[in-house]
Amino acid sequence: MLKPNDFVITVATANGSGSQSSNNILVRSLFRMGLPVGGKNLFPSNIQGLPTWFTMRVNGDGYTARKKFADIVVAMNPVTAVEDLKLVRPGGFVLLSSDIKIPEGASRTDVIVVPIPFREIVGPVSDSVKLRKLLMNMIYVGVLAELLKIPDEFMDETIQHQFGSKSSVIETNKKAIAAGRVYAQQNLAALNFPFRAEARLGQNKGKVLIDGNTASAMGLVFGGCTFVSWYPITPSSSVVEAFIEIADEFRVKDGKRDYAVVQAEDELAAIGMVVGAGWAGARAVTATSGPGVSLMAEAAGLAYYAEIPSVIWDVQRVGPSTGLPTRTMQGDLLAAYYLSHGDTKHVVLLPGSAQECFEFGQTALDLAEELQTLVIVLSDLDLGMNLHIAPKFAYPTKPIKRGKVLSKEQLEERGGFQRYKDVDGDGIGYRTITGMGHANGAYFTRGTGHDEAAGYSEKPDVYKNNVDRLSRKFLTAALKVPPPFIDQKQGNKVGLISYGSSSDAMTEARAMLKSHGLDTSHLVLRALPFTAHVEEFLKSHQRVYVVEQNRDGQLATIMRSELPQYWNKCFSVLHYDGLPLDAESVFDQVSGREKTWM
Amino acid sequence: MLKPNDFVITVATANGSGSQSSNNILVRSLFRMGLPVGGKNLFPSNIQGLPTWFTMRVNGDGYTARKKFADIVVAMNPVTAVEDLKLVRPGGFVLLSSDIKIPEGASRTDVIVVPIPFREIVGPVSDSVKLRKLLMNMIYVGVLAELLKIPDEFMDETIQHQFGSKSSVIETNKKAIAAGRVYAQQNLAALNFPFRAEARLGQNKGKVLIDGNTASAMGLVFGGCTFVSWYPITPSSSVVEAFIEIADEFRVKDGKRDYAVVQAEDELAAIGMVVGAGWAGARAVTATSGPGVSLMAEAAGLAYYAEIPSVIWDVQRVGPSTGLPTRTMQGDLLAAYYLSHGDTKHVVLLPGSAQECFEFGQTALDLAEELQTLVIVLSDLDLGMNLHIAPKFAYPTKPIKRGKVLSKEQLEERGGFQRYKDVDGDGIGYRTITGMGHANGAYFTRGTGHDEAAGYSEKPDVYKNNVDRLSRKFLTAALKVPPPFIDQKQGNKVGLISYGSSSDAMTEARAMLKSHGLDTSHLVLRALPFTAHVEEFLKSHQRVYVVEQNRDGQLATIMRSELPQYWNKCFSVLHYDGLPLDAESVFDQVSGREKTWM
Amino acid sequence: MDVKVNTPTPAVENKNRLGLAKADYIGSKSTLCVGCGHDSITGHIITAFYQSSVDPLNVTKLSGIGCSSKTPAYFLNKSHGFNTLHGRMAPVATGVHLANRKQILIGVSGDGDTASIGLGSFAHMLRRNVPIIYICENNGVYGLTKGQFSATAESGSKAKHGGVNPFHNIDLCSMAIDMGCEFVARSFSGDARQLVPLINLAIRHGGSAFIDVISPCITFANHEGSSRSFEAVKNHNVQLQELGFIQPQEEIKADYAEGSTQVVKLPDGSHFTLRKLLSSEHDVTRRDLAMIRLQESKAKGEFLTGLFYWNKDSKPLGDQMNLTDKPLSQL
Amino acid sequence: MDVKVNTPTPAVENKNRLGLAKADYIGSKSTLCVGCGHDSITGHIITAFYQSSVDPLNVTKLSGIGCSSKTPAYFLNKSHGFNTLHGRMAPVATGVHLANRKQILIGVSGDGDTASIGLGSFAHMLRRNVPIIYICENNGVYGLTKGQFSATAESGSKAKHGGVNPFHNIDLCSMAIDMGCEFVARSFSGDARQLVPLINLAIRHGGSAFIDVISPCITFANHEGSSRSFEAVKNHNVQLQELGFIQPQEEIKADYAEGSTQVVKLPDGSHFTLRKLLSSEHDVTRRDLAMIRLQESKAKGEFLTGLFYWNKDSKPLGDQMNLTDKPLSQL
Ligand SMILES: Cc1ncc(C[n+]2csc(CCOP(=O)(O)OP(=O)(O)O)c2C)c(N)n1
Ligand SMILES: Cc1ncc(C[n+]2csc(CCOP(=O)(O)OP(=O)(O)O)c2C)c(N)n1
Ligand code: SF4
Ligand code: SF4
Ligand SMILES: [Mg+2]
Ligand SMILES: [Mg+2]
Repeated sequence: MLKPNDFVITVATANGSGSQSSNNILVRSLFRMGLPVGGKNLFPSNIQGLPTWFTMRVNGDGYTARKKFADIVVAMNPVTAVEDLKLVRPGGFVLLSSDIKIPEGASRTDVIVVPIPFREIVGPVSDSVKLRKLLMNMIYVGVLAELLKIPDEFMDETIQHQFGSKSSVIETNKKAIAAGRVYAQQNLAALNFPFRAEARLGQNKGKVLIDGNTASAMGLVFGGCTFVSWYPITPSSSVVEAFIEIADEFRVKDGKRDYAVVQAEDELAAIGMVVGAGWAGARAVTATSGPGVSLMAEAAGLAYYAEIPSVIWDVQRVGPSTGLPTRTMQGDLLAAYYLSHGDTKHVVLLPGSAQECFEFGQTALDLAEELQTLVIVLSDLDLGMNLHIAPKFAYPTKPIKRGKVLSKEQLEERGGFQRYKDVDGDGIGYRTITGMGHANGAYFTRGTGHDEAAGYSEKPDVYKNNVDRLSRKFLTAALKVPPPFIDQKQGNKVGLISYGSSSDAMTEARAMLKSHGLDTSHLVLRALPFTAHVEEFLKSHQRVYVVEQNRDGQLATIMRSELPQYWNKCFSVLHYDGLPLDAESVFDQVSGREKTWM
Repeated sequence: MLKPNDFVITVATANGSGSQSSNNILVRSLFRMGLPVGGKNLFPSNIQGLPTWFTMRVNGDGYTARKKFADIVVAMNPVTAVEDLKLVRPGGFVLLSSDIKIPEGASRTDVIVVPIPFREIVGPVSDSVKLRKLLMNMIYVGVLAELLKIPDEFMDETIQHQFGSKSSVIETNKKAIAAGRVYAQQNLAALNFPFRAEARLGQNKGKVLIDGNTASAMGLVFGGCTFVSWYPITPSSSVVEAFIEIADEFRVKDGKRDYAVVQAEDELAAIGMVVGAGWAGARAVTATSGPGVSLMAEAAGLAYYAEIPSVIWDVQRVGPSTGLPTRTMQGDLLAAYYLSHGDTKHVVLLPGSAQECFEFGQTALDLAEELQTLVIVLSDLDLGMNLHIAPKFAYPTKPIKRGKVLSKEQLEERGGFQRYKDVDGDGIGYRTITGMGHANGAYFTRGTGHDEAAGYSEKPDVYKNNVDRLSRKFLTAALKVPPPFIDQKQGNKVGLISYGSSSDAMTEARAMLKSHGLDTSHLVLRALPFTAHVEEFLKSHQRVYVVEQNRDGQLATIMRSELPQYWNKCFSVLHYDGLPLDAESVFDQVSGREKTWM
Repeated sequence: MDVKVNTPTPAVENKNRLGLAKADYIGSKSTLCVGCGHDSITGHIITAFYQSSVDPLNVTKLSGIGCSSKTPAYFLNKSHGFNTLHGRMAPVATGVHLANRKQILIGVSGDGDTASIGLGSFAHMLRRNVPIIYICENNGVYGLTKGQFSATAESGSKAKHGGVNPFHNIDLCSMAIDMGCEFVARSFSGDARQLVPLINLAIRHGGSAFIDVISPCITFANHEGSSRSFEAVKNHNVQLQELGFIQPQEEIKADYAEGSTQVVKLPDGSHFTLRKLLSSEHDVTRRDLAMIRLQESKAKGEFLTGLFYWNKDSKPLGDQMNLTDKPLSQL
Repeated sequence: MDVKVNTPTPAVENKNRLGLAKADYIGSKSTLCVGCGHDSITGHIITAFYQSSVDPLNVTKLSGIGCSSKTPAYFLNKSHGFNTLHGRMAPVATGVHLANRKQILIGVSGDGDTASIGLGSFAHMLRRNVPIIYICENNGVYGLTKGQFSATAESGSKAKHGGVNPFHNIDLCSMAIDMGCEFVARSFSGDARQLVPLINLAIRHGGSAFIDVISPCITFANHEGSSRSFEAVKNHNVQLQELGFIQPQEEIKADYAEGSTQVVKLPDGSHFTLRKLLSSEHDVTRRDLAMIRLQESKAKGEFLTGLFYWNKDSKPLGDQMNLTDKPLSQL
């Protein structure tokens, strides 16, 4: 028997076959037991029929990143069964649907293959053929519950929560799970199944198991977002779908909404609407993914140059082009930072956890308004669509920051204003909003050359002064963006830098490195432009590994260009096959290179 | 009397007032005299009425870049006259339309202001009010011809060439010029005008005075371009307009065209058409400027990832956003190099002269087909729309390179093919073209994940292998792109790097530096990715100035990220006010900084 | 929608009911070519807003990119304005409206801006019924880029420097009707008598009010052979109705007894009048008839002008969405 | 245009005139949901190309992005294919055509792909008359992104998980007619008898041949309240004509003597037949009538299907441009 609460289960099924709710019940039951658990869905760009995998990882030490191999594979999909067999680590278990015949020679002797007659077990559970097909997935839940010793109470609570008032559905599902349990009791006792879930009551109190997109939506709803436009695209759609659901619950008074959501006709329109709404004073965001970011390039330049508060929430997927729409990558960093022609540079936020997805809802809108510019948030599919544990979100207490907006009274007091004048020396002018009601409040906004009073100008010095001010504003941005998280120890020679969804794997990789004798510092970057901390960190380490989920080392590229003096300390650790980052990949690359110094 | 052939004339008029053809006659007459001359049009983003300036520079040593100040200003525009006065250097001349009253105190004592009654002089030339308005501009041509001592023969030839068979037009214009001459003879002799044009017969033989856009169009026409799509945008429209004109002359047989030009509905469509045509085997290009490049970002990623030969000809203007549509800038380098989301990087060509605009027509198409990818050519408004001297273009003798395209027979011989297999180790696969007629020739192209046989795939290793091959292909590109021009002397400590339209000013700036004791080497970059020469150059100098016409030092940014080890040798010299680069700006910045070492 | 057409105040000479002079509705000096049709339209906009006593502080001006799109700088300089991107006025307007649906939006675009790069977004804005007075200053060419054909140029029209347009032209009015727009009209830049009443009416329309205004480009499309020269337009302009607008409290002077004139009373007490000019029966409240009228006139090679379709009770996007009364921008 | 419909060869059983079997026209296995309308259309495309004996080597397949746009991988796997970008099939097709105008282009798109992100380019492709068999597999939703409304969804239609579409729906057929398209038809994925003849005819059309095919999404739009469920479509499908296609050298079996059937002979010796089904008179050669038919049926809430408008002598873009006979790609 291994130590409890340390196992990875991968369930291989076909897309649209109904395994989603089974997997959900399983992973949420584990969560209810107080266990650190994560759930990752590896699905195809398809609606029905193609292979899909769901992986749950329970880890007593709290590591929930992807692992390269599973301890237990549930193989329900005949099409991929041979490949799925390879997913299990030596010594692991395969619960193989006995409908599946593994061809001679394709089986493995180093794992325990347990054929299970799911179809037969489900037989008595329901009369409906259609239902039985779905319930087959509950059978493996029952079998696993029994093998892992998950008490019924947690399963029941979860089912109750999942299906709510639909009591007949609850009963049928319970019945199927029970049938799985009974089968396991009667037939699998001899397995001496080594994995076990052991409840840690109360450990997940005050926490939620949530996907980053839902967290983002909550962050936007409670962060004062009043306008959302979008064009559906995986993996960002659920940000807006969740926004609608949550806002409909919390932000409708007397049947009236205090927010607007528009499904645009494309991404060019989606960003156009955000620019319009942001200009006219709404707190506006659009959610998209890589192809949408590319289509938003022209308007991004307008938002930069005409200084319009606006937010793009990019849930990254694998590019280039349409790429792998249902796989994860951190591939849009360069595109986002330099988005658009001409001299442009944008503020980029890099949430690294579900908690930060929530927080950055308000942060992004605040920064967009304070800096009067476009802010691009880079989440990704792994962070956005997979399940992560996060503290329950508190209603934000930070006051909403709307930046330098002049009211009628303030304008009166000042006796006028010049939209693009750098009154405060921070590169940020004062703006007014349509309908503010002062006869001198109007100004004319344009993406062409303009002077301090917002008048049209092609004059060389007027142009130059204006874009120099924008450079100053970018320096201001570096003082306002969220600083990195730094975990640093005096004497550590090696530092790691990562961002976004890499955090889970990083924590684990650092523990692995430490257990191999390499104590590392860690900087989790949370925004561009760089705050001063980044240089400090580079200064204080001899070697710094920049971990990214892309091919071209995009952050390292930006670091070299902005902090070139540290170039020879920096090494890229890259992972870019569309799967979430795993600790081993980081460990292997870092320790591999460290050997050359050891 | 100063030395002959060294003067700058700036003519200030209103847009659409007809000065264009006058200026043209003047500058082309000077060219016919065998003089090194350049002509630059500084015009507003407007069709009629706003101020516009045309500057001609004659320089015996061949320097034709912009100068900060003029020797002679012709002030025809009352609206800007006070400002125009400031354009002349101390000791210079202002030919001021006597219709214009300079307010008390706005005049200058350090220049010679010569009021000229253009309206009265033109009176006898024509009866038509409308015509007289236009011919006013010919009067100043006559006055200048007389003052500069431009013989009539050159003027007459130029007029003849300009107006061709329209003999009455020729006569009227000659009459106006003569009237100007007579006025000058009778009234301006006392001026002791110090500037003089002295013919250098035959020195411009075999040369043309041409704008880069026309040169580009010729390069494309003779470089085997078969498909052009475009959406009108300043300053790129004339590339296509010239293409149509030239191709209609040279590439129509029996009333049939061997090329197609489509005015698209927008830039998204323009690049879409190029991608379609390039995929189906045409040699295809689209011309645009910054806003268009931004709109093409998504398709650029497709061309990169699905490996489709295609060319974007970007004539850069001032950004960000709509910016200053009629001013020049090198602001799209970063946008072009990293265009699109995901891991993308594009081949970028940087023509530095009209001659190169011509050559790169074929080069760009060849590289696009050889490398099976998008090639972005970055010209700019100064290079593209202003007049430069270039050797007469010879019909290209380099064979057209179509890259690895399999014919029916070749396919038969090979017994099949795999579109994305790296058979030759250079990262470039073999392709077939629609209609090639072999039953095994078809394949399916997509911007989503694909394996070597072009089949759909989401497999992690398939994706990784594929994009790794694209990285290899980019290394191949570095071997194939035009290498830089290098003018280097052993022992020079200081190197200058520039690209594109900066060349003219660079040559002059180097001479200025040399005359101040600083002998510099010069690397003219002609493409991205960097060839090995760039590193060599950096290695062999102690300090390298990277001269660019943008705010953010975009080439320096890329250099730091790709050749970071030389970061502390590199210094940016920047010019970004929308005017063409002048030598003095380079000289000032370089010598200013060199002092810290001297 | 809560359209801010202000309640009347006693009339003062050369002042409107708000007490504002016409000069309070002007903008900066035009930089367009002398004689450009667009400048005339600017004048008509100023007149209509003055006549309707709209408070400029309640107006937001929008445009795309082009000569036409420059014009919002030339009227209502007390109103906020946004000269957006080429072809993107429609989505920007959508956001602007939803951020503050108390503002009256007036947008000026060109035929290149609307019918080429902006076609898709234009259509979708109409589907959503974003309340905006959308004026397309339609000259059949791209003025600002020097005279290339636009997609509304008649097939067979000649370009200034040779070249004949081979392509089917887009009729923005029939497209607008097809896309569900509930206020569709066409006029001519030179026709104040028709266009000013139309703008007055559009100011009071609940949803998208689309006015396609033929506006000759004097520089690039006023030559012989151009289907959009002043000459050509005058020769082919056929008016569907004679239109009139009577402001609240203004006296109804004409004698409409004969019955050929329809007088429509509007909620704010103003009146809109239509007198039939064409023999064919038309009913502006019927979308199908509007479409048929346009098909007929197209076949005849006419520029049919007038009000084609109008739904008095158009429901703007913000209402459809049940937004709070307070503008989102002020929350 | 030099449409490559091959000359007949003696008929062999289960082979067409090229001697190819139907299996020579298939593609890889579909990955769409079982029962998806799109898969039926794939079948009809295969049938028509087989029947018309088109050499797959002369065909180029195109699509945008969506479930529908995946289908070109499922037919004619001997033809080159290009699954382009979302909404950009039209411009890509324009380039593909001009590079080699000897190829027959077939493009499959969805209603999201065509009527939202691709609307502008779709319209402009039609204006240019790019020769392509353009099939829009129209299910009223974005299938691949899980069921959001598309712009063709009827206003009032219910989404699978609640939500009612408030917006005016785009009728791609009336838009196509308005944009100058010279082959405009609508059909239903389940109706082989109507759709196969239409595709056969489209193969022989000179310019853009647009077929809007109602194709229910079994997963996201087949519930009650959805205006595009199989049920709803069957209930509202009204056929304008009964259509038929007779291949060259095929015997004309039916007795068309009665006169209610129109038989149109095509240049390659094939025949297209139309038998009037509706009481209203219709003439497929008249664009205005086509528009009127659509307006009428829209008002009645019907899905009118059939061939609405057809110009036999449509001139494709490449011909309009006077291109050399040799494909540009081979120069
Ligand atoms: C994305 C983009 N593409 C191209 C242009 C260049 N451009 C400026 S105005 C214009 C067309 C204007 O035509 P129209 O809308 O008809 O206005 P007009 O000048 O005729 O009034 C174009 C193509 C641009 N500004 N932005
Ligand atoms: C630029 C871009 N935006 C969004 C998407 C996401 N996307 C993929 S398919 C699709 C809509 C498909 O709808 P439709 O064309 O109707 O095809 P269906 O799946 O219904 O057949 C969308 C929005 C994308 N691939 N590219
Ligand atoms: S170019 Fe044409 S559209 Fe533009 S301002 Fe001049 S006349 Fe008007
Ligand atoms: S989701 Fe709908 S459109 Fe897509 S494959 Fe399934 S049934 Fe067809
Ligand atoms: Mg126009
Ligand atoms: Mg669809």
